[in-house]
Amino acid sequence: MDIKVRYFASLRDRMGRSEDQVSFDSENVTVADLWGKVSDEPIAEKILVAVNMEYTDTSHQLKNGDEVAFFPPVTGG
Amino acid sequence: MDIKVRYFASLRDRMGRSEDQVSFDSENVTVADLWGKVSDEPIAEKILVAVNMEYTDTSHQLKNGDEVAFFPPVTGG
Amino acid sequence: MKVFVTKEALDPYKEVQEHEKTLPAGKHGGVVVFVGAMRDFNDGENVKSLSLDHYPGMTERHIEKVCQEAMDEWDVMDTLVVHRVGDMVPTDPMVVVAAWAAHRKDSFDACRYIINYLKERAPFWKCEITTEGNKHWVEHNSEDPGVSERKLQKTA
Amino acid sequence: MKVFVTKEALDPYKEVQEHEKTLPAGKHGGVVVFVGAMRDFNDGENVKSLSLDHYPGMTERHIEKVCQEAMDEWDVMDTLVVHRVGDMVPTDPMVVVAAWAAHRKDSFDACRYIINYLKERAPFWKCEITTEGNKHWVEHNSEDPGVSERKLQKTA
Repeated sequence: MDIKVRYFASLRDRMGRSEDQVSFDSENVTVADLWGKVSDEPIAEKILVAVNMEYTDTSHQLKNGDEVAFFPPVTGG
Repeated sequence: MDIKVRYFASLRDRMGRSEDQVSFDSENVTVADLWGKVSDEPIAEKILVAVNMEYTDTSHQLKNGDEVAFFPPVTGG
Repeated sequence: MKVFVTKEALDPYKEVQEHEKTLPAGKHGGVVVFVGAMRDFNDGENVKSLSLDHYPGMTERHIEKVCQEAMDEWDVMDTLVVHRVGDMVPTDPMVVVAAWAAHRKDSFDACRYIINYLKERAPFWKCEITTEGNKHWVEHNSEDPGVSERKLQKTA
Repeated sequence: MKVFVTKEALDPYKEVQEHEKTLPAGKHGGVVVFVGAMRDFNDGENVKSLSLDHYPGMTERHIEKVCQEAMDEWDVMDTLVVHRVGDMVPTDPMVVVAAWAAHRKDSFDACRYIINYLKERAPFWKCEITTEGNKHWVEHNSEDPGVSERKLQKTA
């Protein structure tokens, strides 16, 4: 299962990169599992998650080809 | 005591004129007295009154040189 | 605060931009602008043209009062009202209200207050000419229930 | 409904006027326009310039959702949102929201809803460069308490 991961704003600065491509052998993977693979630190409480551009949470079950984004609270407008 | 009277909108049409100059011998004159001098009909309940461009009511005591306006509810904007 | 009444065609966004040039740069975070246009219908009849009567002097004075009340109530940097009078046709802009503030909530509240109380208190009278050639004075304005409720709450 | 995000300088009133030309003439009684400009201060620090990051695709989708919610809730003819991204300086307009309706209450409610929920949900992130040369990501937006209360009431 292949997942594209994107980081924005202060989180991108902290990760030192704007995206990752992550592969899993298992089909049973959540957003929390994905985070564990891209970072050694626990995910900050305020960090937001989107899967395929819809807001969701870390319990979300992923499927092949999903695009997952992690970012801090939004500050537009 | 000389009073300038002005009428606006549908009331001007009904009066058939846009203003009057009215003189009183007495100094003890209210807006209601003034209306009695310019019209034979009772003043309609919805008609608004302004003296010197401030809203008031028919019990308002007039003084020499006042400008009194009668008009229907406003419908601007 | 700028308030004026004009018989000339109204270019609302030009008025807003011109007035904004007189404000200190970079200090306001937002402006809320209301533009009221003449519609081609009112209470079911087709309106061909409209003539707006006013009471010169009293009209400006009461718009200024409403703007001052808004500036006293909310943290507003400046306000603008330009109101057209005389003869106009459907789609003509009739009034523009703008309120500049550091925070958008103040801009929204002030702009809405001004247009609502202007409509309630400033002496203007609409006379509509219908497509059938009938001329009639508009008897009452449509309400903004949100603000009426608010006023009741405030005075209660 | 028109929503777009651009790196170009934003001429908010031109966007509003261009979009208004696409609407049926004489049917709307009013438009409420909010223009959010970049201020030269935030939380006490002097801001020299600002860079606005976004998530192409997700940003537009969520602005469209907010506009659709406003059109479902109020009797609105059309809405427009143009949001600038990238680098800008104080006084640059950053966002314009417009809502056209037959009655002004719907225009006000819809415009305010859109800017508030756009700010809450559309993925944009402000990065400020201060006059001292410090770069920092803005951590949270200022609130519009009027709307937060409203939302609580609605969901209660």
